[in-house]
Amino acid sequence: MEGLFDYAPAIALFPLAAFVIALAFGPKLPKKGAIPGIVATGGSLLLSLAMLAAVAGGEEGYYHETLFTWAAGDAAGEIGTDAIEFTFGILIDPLAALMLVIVSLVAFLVHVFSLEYMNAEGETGLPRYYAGLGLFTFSMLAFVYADNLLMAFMFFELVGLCSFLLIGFWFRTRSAPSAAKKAFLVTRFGDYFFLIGVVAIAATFGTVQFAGEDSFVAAAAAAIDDGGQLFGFDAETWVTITGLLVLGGVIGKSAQFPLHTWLPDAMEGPTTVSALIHAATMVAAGVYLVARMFGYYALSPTALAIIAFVGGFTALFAATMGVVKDDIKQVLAYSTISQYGYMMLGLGVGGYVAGVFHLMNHAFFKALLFLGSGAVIVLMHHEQDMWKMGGLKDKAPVTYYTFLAGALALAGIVPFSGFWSKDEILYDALIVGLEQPLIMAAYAMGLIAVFFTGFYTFRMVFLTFHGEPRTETAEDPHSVGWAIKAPLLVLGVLATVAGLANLAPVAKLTGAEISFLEYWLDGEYGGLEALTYHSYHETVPFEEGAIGSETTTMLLGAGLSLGLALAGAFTAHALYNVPSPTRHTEKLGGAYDVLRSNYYQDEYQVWLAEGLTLPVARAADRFDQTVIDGAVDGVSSVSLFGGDRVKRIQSGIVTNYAALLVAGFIALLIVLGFLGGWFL
Amino acid sequence: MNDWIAIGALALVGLLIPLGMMAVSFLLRPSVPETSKRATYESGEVPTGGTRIRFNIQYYMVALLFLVFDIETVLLFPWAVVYQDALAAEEYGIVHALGPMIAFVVILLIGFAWAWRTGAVQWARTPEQVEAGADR
Amino acid sequence: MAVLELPQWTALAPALVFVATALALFVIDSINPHTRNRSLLAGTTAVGALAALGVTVWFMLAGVGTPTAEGGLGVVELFGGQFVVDQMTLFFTTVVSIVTALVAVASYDYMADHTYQSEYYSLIMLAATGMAAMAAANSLVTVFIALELASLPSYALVAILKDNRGSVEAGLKYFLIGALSSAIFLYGISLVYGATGHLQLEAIADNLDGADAYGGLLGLGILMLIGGFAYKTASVPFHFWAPEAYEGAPAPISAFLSSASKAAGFVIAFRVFTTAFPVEATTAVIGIDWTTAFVVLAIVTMTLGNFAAATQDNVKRMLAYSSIGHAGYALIGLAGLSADGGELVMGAAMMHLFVYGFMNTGAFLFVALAEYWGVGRTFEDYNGLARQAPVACAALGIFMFSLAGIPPLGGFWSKYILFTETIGAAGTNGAMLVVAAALVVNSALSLYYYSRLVKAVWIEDPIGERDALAQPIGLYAAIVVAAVLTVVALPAFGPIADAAQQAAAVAIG
Amino acid sequence: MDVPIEYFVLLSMALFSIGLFGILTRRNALLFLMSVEIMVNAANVNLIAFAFYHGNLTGQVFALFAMALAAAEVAIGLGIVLVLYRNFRDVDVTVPTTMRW
Repeated sequence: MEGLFDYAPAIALFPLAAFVIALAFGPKLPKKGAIPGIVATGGSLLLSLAMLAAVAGGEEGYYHETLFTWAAGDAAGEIGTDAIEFTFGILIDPLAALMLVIVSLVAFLVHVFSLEYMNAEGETGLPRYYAGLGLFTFSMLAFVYADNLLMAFMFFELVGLCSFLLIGFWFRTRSAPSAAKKAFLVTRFGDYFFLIGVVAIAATFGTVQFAGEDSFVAAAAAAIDDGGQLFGFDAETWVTITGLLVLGGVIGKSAQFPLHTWLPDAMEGPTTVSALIHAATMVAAGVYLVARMFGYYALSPTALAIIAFVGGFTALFAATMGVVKDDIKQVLAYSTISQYGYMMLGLGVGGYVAGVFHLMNHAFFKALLFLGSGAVIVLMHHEQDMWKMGGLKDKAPVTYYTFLAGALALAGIVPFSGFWSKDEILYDALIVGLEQPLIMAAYAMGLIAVFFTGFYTFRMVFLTFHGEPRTETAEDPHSVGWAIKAPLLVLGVLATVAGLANLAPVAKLTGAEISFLEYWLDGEYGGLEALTYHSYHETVPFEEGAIGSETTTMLLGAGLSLGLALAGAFTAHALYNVPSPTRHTEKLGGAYDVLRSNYYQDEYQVWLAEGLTLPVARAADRFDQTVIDGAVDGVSSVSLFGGDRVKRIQSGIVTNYAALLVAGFIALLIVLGFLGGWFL
Repeated sequence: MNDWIAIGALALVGLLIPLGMMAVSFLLRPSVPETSKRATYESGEVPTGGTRIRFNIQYYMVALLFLVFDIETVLLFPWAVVYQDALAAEEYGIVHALGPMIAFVVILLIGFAWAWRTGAVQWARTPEQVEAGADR
Repeated sequence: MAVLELPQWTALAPALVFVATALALFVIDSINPHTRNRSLLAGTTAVGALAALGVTVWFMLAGVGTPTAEGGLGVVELFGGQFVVDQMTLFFTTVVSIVTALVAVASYDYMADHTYQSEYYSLIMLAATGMAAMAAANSLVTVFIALELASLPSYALVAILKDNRGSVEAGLKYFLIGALSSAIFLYGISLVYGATGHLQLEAIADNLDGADAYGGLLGLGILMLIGGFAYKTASVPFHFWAPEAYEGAPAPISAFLSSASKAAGFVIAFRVFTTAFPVEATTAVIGIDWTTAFVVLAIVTMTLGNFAAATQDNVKRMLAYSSIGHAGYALIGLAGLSADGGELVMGAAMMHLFVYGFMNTGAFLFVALAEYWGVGRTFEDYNGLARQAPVACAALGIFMFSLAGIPPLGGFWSKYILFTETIGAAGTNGAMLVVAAALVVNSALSLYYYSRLVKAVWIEDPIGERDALAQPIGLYAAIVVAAVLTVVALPAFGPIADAAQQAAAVAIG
Repeated sequence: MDVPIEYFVLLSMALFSIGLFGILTRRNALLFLMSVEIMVNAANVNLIAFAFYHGNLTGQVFALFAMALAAAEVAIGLGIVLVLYRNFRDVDVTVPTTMRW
């Protein structure tokens, strides 16, 4: 099994090859590059599964190999090793193997789905689309198994680029390019902090490795134990600062408050792209990064609390906005933001397993929902407004039932996958929150968000599939083929049953050892000791409490969240599961406008950009144009003028030269003689 | 008394005698200004041309050669002074004492031979030589 | 190696080879007066220069000058310490002989129509002898004689185009300023002799403390010596001859003077000031650190040279001023000396002179080529030459960018090392920071006028129609070799740097 | 005879200054050359006086060399003055100003 790991680079290289093929030969290929993409992602999926097996069944249970050193120097860090190396390497541990499978699976399914969704209607630029998908898949997979922070950063940027390219796929429309730019700029804003964080970590610890003896995580732990100072701060404070800098990239990429505004706009891209990039994988990159270097965050309670609070707040905040959206994809976009908030909350309270569990489940059910919405859009001849749909249930049963499975998972209704993971997150938040007021607040927000989640999810389901058809297209929808149905079915099954991976409450109640994911991440089947759940769990500095007994707490939390989800669902049922639903917006009063305008997030960010940044930029530009350029131009003209004067000394008359020579000599003599005291 | 007084007196006398002679001559001689008296003396011939004439370039060449060998002699003197002592001394053999000077003279001779061959000491040129070296 | 068995005086073999070649040329001319056999004359010269180079390299490899402790043959002292052959000697003899060879090859074409062929080449050889002797001189007597031996043929060489008013004017100015400077230099020597009673450099250093009563006298003498060196290296305020001499002289001679002669001037300056006037002891006597003078001179020289070069229209004159600027850079090597070392700075300056020897020679040889073509003298006249002579113009690009210090060419590395070492020396002498700043500013300025020439040659359109350009084989060969050496200086930079640093360290002792 | 060394230095400095003055004021190339020779001789005076003062011969020998070199210098100088006259019809050193700035 161990030998399999030698093929690990191929996981990422297959899609890269697909990218090259699609780019070079795409227009000549029968499906414009879809086939190489499907083959490549299929190959990646198989290899990823093999990696999963290899991790589980191998001797060591992980794979960590430096493939290429592209820069090495003597620049010593503040502490740590006395030489720094920048390398490309592969780290496949249980977490990475799991993520590889998720990414390659979703990518594969999305490629298949694209075969019908994109290829159907004489779309132009398909090679560009498949090339983008290939490059994205390559970057994402490489990001997932990156073994150091710098390599992770590079591929983090590359996925951002692919996101930009694919959002702007329909670049002839007005909105797509602007959305692409927005996505790029907003995430770049976060990445800026990430980059500083990378540099800070490299400069501090002299290494950017995630794992092993000389990882920055280990170095940071050692530094905190030593109790020394780093750059004039306590070691822990410094770890917090650098961790939060890296978190900037996470917040941008995973669309957390306040950098979430790009994600709804990113829905301008093809729905397949939304499914792959803006729901299942790329957005997960941020959360994955936190999980990847969880050992580092675990060292800093402050950073964890901030992560948890941001997560909880984002979960509620985005969920409320999802309530009033009319566009099916917009609803899903806000739900995505909200769900990633949950994951952040889970990780922030130390619920490493819960966070990763939800990451996995969410990848399945959100990809499902997006692909489902894509199917709906196909059915509706590219109409996305839910008020123009209705009654699709009978005309497209496969789409309906798979979509319903995804919706139930999203809303967190037992026994669908989302319930198990969300419940675990909330449980972890609750037990920590009992000791920490701030976390309690985060928990409360997460809990309230459950209600909204249930509500908007079923509002969406009912508006789309139930009731009477509200338009002619809804009465006579387009048909969908197997290439759309097959991925939906696969994901539908997964969304339904993925919860089985970690039935923690059941395990606790029955004592059966069925929390497989926890064992998996805990290194039961192999892995690096330092990167295991229990190792993290020891590091996380939070106290845990309970209401009564542990089981009581668990049942209480589960019941509460399930109840709220059902409440939300039934509210939606009451309001919208009628033959011809109305908007009910007047009931919200003034809040409607606020929600409809996304809490004026865009407005205040635009104001920040235009009212604050722009004048500053103008002032800087003015400064650059006048002072800097003026100084530069001044220097050059003064130089030339001075040169013109200086050369006039050379009068051409040799006696003048002699006189000047003697004068210069005497001047030197006087200066030196005066300084040297020769005349005294 | 000082030795310097004698010197001073000598200088004084040396100055006074010519001045005195000039003064006496000035007082005694008749003054008859005439243009021919100002003419250049050319053995009674009527002078032609200006007083400034161009010397043959060969004067310059010969002067330079003279200068070179004149200076050579200057450098020979100190060598000659120590030559006997150097021979007498144990640590310097004849090669050591004579060799450098021979090298010096040989270099000079090469230079001299070259100057000779290229016509530096040729006082006048026959028409054939002028023809051959027209471009010089 | 066999060096051990040779008599001591053979250590001067490079200089002796030069002088023998000069005499051989005289003999050739004596046998066949006014010979115009250019191949024979230029060939003999080049072979002589290469033989000197070969001997020098052989000495280097054999370990002459390398301290015996490191397995070398040690420094060879000759004639009671009047001459010394150490690594610095060999290092600079290498520069001189390579430049001489290049100039000889280039002159084959450049001087093709000239009347005085053998005189020209033998004067070059005599000047080269002087420069090689300068590299070995270890007493103010030999320093002065060698300096004059290098200068006197140079005067004649500059003025050798007897019917060219520019050449004659250049020769006159060079000679007059040279005569004045050498008189000042000689007077400085006499004062130093008066103060210490010795002319041999180590002896001067040993007797410095006896000169306490003559502090002012010694100081004036040292200052006058600085004047003499400043003249030879074309540094302010003794630089006035340089623009005219380089502009008016035949271009290969300009190359020879601005590269080899300058390098030789620096080697004696380095040797005299490191051997005879150790900073600490001298400061105790004359009351002031003489590096102060070099700090001032370095800054003023590089600034003046670069500023004046920036506004030139005439390419050759621009190169002349840039040569002054580079003298300023090399002066840093002396400015950076201090009581506890400074060999790193001096080594860096030596490296710069080494690389400068090739790139500057090449640049002047390109001007020689342009003069050979008769395209004119100004930047505009050079417009668009690259279309007709891409190879030579590519070489020109290399020279210019290397002179400006653009990576990855040799000029960049030498300047970069010079800069870092200057910064390093700032620890003991704060004024070095100012020097480093001046170095950076001037390098930036120099890029302007160097790139201007490249732009003219490669980008601009020719002003008028130009006839097809000949491809003189000698000039081309010399330019290409110089370009190759400039580029090869890049991979070879490690050894060059080592050699320079070692030589400087040994010289400072 | 016991003339203090300072007198010789003063003499040589006077000579040197006279030579320098000549260089700065004279425009005739030959006078320029002569002035340089005066400066060289000032140095020679120094050398010989100091050789006597220090009691070693180095200075005297060096003075001989200096004279030889000065002569050589003059030889070259005269040659240059000659071609100067041929080209510019004058031996005024301030006349050739074709190259400047």
